Amino acid sequence: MPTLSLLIFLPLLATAIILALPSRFKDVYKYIALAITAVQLVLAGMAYFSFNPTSTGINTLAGYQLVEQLPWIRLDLGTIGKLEIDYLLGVDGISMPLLVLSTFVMLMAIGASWNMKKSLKGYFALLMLLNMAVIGIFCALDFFLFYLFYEVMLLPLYFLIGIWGGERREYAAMKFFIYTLFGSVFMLLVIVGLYFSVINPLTGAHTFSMIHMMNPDNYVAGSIFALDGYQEIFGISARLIGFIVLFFAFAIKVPIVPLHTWLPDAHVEAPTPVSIILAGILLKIGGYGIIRVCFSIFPDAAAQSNWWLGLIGVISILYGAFNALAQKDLKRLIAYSSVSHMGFVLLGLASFTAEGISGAMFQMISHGFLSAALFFLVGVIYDRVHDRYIPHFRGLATIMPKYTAYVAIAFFASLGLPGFSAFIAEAFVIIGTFNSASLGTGLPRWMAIAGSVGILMSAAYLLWTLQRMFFGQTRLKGGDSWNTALVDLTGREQLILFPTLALALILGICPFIVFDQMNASVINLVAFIQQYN
Amino acid sequence: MITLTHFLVVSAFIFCIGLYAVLAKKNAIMILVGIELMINAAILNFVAFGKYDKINYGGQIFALFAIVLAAAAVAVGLAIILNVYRYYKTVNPDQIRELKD
Amino acid sequence: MDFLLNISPICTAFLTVVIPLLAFLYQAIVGKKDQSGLVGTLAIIFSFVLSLLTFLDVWNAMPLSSEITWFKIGNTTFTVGILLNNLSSLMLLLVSTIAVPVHIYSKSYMHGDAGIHRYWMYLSLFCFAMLGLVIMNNLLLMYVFWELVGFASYLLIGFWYTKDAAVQANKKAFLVNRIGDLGFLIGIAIVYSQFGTLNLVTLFGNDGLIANTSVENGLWISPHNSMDAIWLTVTGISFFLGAMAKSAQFPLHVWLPDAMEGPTSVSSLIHAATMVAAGVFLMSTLFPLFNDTVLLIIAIIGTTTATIAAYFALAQYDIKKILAFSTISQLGYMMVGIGIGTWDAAMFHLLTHAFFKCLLFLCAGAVIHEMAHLKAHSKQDFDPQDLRNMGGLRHYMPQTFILMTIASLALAGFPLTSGYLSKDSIIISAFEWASAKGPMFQIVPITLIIVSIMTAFYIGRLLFKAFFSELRIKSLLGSSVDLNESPKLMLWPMYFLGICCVFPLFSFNPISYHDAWVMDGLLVQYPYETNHTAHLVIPMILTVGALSVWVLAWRWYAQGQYPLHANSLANRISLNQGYLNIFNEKIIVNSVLNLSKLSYWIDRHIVDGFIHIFINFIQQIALLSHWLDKNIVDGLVNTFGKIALLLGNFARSTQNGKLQTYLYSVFLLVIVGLVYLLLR
Amino acid sequence: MNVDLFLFYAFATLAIGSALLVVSLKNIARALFLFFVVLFAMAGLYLFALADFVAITQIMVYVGGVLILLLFAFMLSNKELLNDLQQTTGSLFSLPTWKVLPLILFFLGIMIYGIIEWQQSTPAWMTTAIQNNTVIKSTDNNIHQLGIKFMTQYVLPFEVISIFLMMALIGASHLSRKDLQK
Repeated sequence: MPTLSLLIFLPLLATAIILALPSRFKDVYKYIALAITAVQLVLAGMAYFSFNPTSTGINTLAGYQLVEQLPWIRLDLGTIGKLEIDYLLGVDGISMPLLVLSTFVMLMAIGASWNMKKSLKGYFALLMLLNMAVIGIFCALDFFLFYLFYEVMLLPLYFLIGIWGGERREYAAMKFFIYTLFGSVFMLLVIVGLYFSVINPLTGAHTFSMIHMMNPDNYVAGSIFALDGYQEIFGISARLIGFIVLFFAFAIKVPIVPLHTWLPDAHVEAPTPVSIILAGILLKIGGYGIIRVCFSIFPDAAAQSNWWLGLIGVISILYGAFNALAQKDLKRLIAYSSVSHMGFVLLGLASFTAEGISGAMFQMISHGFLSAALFFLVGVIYDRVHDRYIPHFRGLATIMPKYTAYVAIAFFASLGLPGFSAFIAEAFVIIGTFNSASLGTGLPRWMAIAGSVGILMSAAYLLWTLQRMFFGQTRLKGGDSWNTALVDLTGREQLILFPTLALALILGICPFIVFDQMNASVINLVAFIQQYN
Repeated sequence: MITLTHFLVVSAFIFCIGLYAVLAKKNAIMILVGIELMINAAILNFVAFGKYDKINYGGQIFALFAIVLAAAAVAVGLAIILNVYRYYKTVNPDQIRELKD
Repeated sequence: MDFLLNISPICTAFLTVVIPLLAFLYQAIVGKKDQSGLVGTLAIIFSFVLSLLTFLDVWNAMPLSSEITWFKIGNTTFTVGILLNNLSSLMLLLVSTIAVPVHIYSKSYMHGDAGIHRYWMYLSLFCFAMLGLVIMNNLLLMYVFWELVGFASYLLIGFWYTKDAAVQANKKAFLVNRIGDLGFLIGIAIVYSQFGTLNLVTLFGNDGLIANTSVENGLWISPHNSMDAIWLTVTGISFFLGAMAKSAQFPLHVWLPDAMEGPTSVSSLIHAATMVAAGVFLMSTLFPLFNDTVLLIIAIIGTTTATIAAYFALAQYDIKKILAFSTISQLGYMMVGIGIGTWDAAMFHLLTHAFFKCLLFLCAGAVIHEMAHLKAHSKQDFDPQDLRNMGGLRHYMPQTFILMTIASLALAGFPLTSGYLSKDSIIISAFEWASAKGPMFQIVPITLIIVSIMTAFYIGRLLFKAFFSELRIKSLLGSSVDLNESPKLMLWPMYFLGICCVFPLFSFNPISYHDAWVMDGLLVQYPYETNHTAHLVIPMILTVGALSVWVLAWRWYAQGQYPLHANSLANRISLNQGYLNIFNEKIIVNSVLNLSKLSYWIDRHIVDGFIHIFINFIQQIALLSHWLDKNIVDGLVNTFGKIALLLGNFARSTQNGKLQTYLYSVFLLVIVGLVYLLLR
Repeated sequence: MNVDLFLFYAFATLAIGSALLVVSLKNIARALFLFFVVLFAMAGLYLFALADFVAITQIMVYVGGVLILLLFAFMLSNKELLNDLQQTTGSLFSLPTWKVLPLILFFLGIMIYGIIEWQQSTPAWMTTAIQNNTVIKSTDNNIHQLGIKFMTQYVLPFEVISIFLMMALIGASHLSRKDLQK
């Protein structure tokens, strides 16, 4: 059974059905979306548990599982050579957990859009299109295919923010679009450069296959990105430039400071489900891209520049945390906390230690669940009173005990309370970063210490928020009307939140569920980069 | 000493003024006046050049002819104007556009 | 019974930990429906029994350890395991022993509170975390439980979440503890990096990794790795930072007095007996890791803490705050015990302190309970925790008074009490340590002696102010003073603890701490000589000093002959806790907040500003190209079009039927001809 | 500067100035009276060209005939015509001044230029006339000579003009006859 193709194209089917159904069936759309996404989750879950944890992935096609390879475009371009684009899908320990995460978060997003009113047809069609693109990104092993999904993803997001967003939605959507496009345009240049540098050893044609790009033997001697021949652009090694360009393309997504300013605006303006997808999946694409593309294709440049990556990670952690502390808008606060938490991903990845990279991967997954839950929780209160300014609320615990409990759990989970997934992730990022100096991979120890200050800061802003909004005597800006409007969580909301937070807890207690599946890949990745250190 | 050029320049001025009247005036009578001015300018040239033709007296003779013809033209012109006015109830040549397709 | 005896200590220890967790889960699921707390209490009693079994099995026997694989990262396997040695089994027993009376006491003390189901839930969670903390065999898991106890403490401090002071306090507690946690985490990172494992047995066991570690030529060399020697010190300081926060050492002690916003029963269990002692436990566990520098730092910080906290305790009016500072001060003693290398003495003091301080809190709780009742009945507004409102309580609550006196004597270190043994052990060891080290180090034992006398004074002050003389708010209440002895359910646990405050439980020799079984069991080889004179003189100084200050306190407080000005500078500093909170609030918190505002400003205006400038730039380019497109490129085309149009119009205008126009064009042609002729 | 040149300039100025006034005045009646002045000045200029008979004829025919005709035509036309003639508004201008004026000035320039150019080369017949001394002098009796010339050398044109003049007069009177159809 072509699981991955099914995963990718089921949402497309949903899009088609939704578009085909006339508008008077508009109440059915969400059920279609829900059903398809649920099927996806089941498929992904099945794939996850039948995943062979010993496969190494990363740089050999044999190490991937569920591989599907079909020749897609074959063109004889005469003197330029032969064009070879494959429909190449496969998963390894890095992409598999993210795949499951995506389907899960997608399901959450569908659940969160249950009460959506505005032009449902377009909304669900775009959502499903986005779903397809996201899954595609995590599965694609052909760079062309990857880029295709990567770009397709932008389109629905732009419209989802720009049409269903808040007051300044056009601004936010535009900002998001410009940022991401800016990154991906330069990425295209590097892809083309790679294409002309790499040859498929079997057919002798130029190829877009990432797997071939990872093998130094496949580079044409003297080509721009060749490893042996030292090519320069503006006096800097061409491979380093390629790495930097790709890194920034993905880092914008992560996001890193100072390229993060799209994130708060996009989150604040986006409707709740889109916020969930943005935080839960989109940011992970950045981290995934850095592993799959930047590190794997340019391991030498990565090994050379990881000090800077670590620095950016540390800055993101601290800067995001400080900014979060200054926020009055709850959603913006969580957006900035995302910046901070994703900084751990970068720091962990830059350490090039098994602990650091595992921690970073785990952080991505953990943050996927938790930030989705947090944004959902903000959405709950915003739905009720259309306000989310922290000073406008006080003592919510008295009138919304269940909600407060969920918020408290989500806050504590994301501030890294042991027992929840974020703790494992952050602790191992710190440990891995610290270990980096001992293993000689180049991150100084002070980065670990500076990064750990971020953990303290996250406790500070989250607890402060908890104290300000939820504890104390009840005092609301909207007075009695708010008091009646602020009803406790409904069954549907609990149905969405409970599994998410339970998952965060389960992963925190049993991290081996994830670690086991990706360990072989992580070891392989570390060893792969280690050659160049 | 009054040279030929003096006359020619004055006649040129008068001619131009007459021409202006013909082209720019909105009134048929004034157009007629403009024509008369132009004719006068011509006559001035005739007599100025006629000074050098004592044998034939061509300049003065034709100046006289021109004066007479101008008078005739004015008579006919005025008659036409009056008729035009009767027909169109205006003497503005702009509004008389029967020549147009 | 056979069945029980056959169970391995590992299993019993495991059950000891898990049963409170089950109670927690039960309470979490059932929620409001079960307010009795029966499950939690039963669970802790079970735990107590099991921990006793474990203790009996393990004490003075071979250390036991058992583990299972948790997860694997890279080539390192992380395990979950239990380590049972004298230290951990003792702590296990201690925690469960203290927890039982507190649970029973709470049943009465918290009776009728609206959120009582949460109380039981949190309490079980705390017990689970605390019990887990002491038996974990792995630093990572210790860290997990370390933070969990902090979390439980957070929940319990903020139990009355509508009270602003309470939620401020729990936030503060968690954040200050977080600072310590960071130290712990960094310590873990260093240890992992240096030794490649976090397993306590592998690290600290006989012939473990620590034993094979040396410092040579400025390098810290372990069998696994080596790094700069400075990191050894950093490790020690990092872990000590963790202990400082948890055990409320200066300057991270600020959270503990505020933590008294929680229910008194919670304070007695968490903030007096068990959790705050976790730092000392951690230090004892990791003791081999510390070098001399770190130990000296620990000793200095411990002494400072003991002194400052004792000083702050002198002028407090809140009965719980006095006890809180007393706790901090005593924790300082324990830290000194660690710092001078006698961690067994520290543990001994921990043990005795746990009982008498718990009892002190419970007694205080009983007093507060009654005062609060009085307040509710009389419908007057006064602070039930304020010493200034009490007085003469021994007439109303004689049993509480007796118990409180026993605990106070233990705290002050009177002979025949447990405190006498343990405190003397630390002071005498400190003296011996200082003798071996040099004259400058004598400051430590001398300070400790002074502090001990101060301790006697402030606890005497508390006792005399609360229980002697006359009730100070009598005028407020009118004729009927409705003050009674506490209910039985509260008294029994207090009696139990009172028994634990006297010497026989710890040593059959009431004079010499060397005979205490705890010291024997833990047995640390001191690197310095025993000084027999000190063993004789120091207890005498302490006892005489304590007696004399009690007399002084009696005269000042019980008889109302207070000689000092209540508003003197020394008093004010003490009452305001050295203005440390204000300092923290004004300087540290504000600067962090301002920094965050600044960074947000930077984000909005500079980082985003750059983006906006960039976008503007792009927009300008777009506008320019639009202009070019419209006016130049399009303009060219349009110009041609316009020329054609113009020509057409012109040609048309010659055919408009106007005489003058025809004339005009004719004349134009004539001129053109003329010009042609002229220019030819 | 001698007197005749001064007089010439005076007449020239009078002629050109009045002509300019004629074309620039809105009031037609005034313009027509100014036209008188122009014609007189022109007649004066003819005198300077030694064409005394032409000057007399000019005054007689134009002032006595054409102008009277114009004035009569103007005054005899009914009141509406009078109003219309005076109320010519700018909106009806087909060829606005800005369009005509440059052309006129340009034309004037060309003419002046032409005159200056022409000055350099006097035509042959004029030089021979000057050489043969056959130039009209102020002392000559022009009227006598003209009478002889009309009746001898230019008798045919004279007759043709006479007939043409009569035809014109008859035609004019015919055209201006009222109520042609009634």
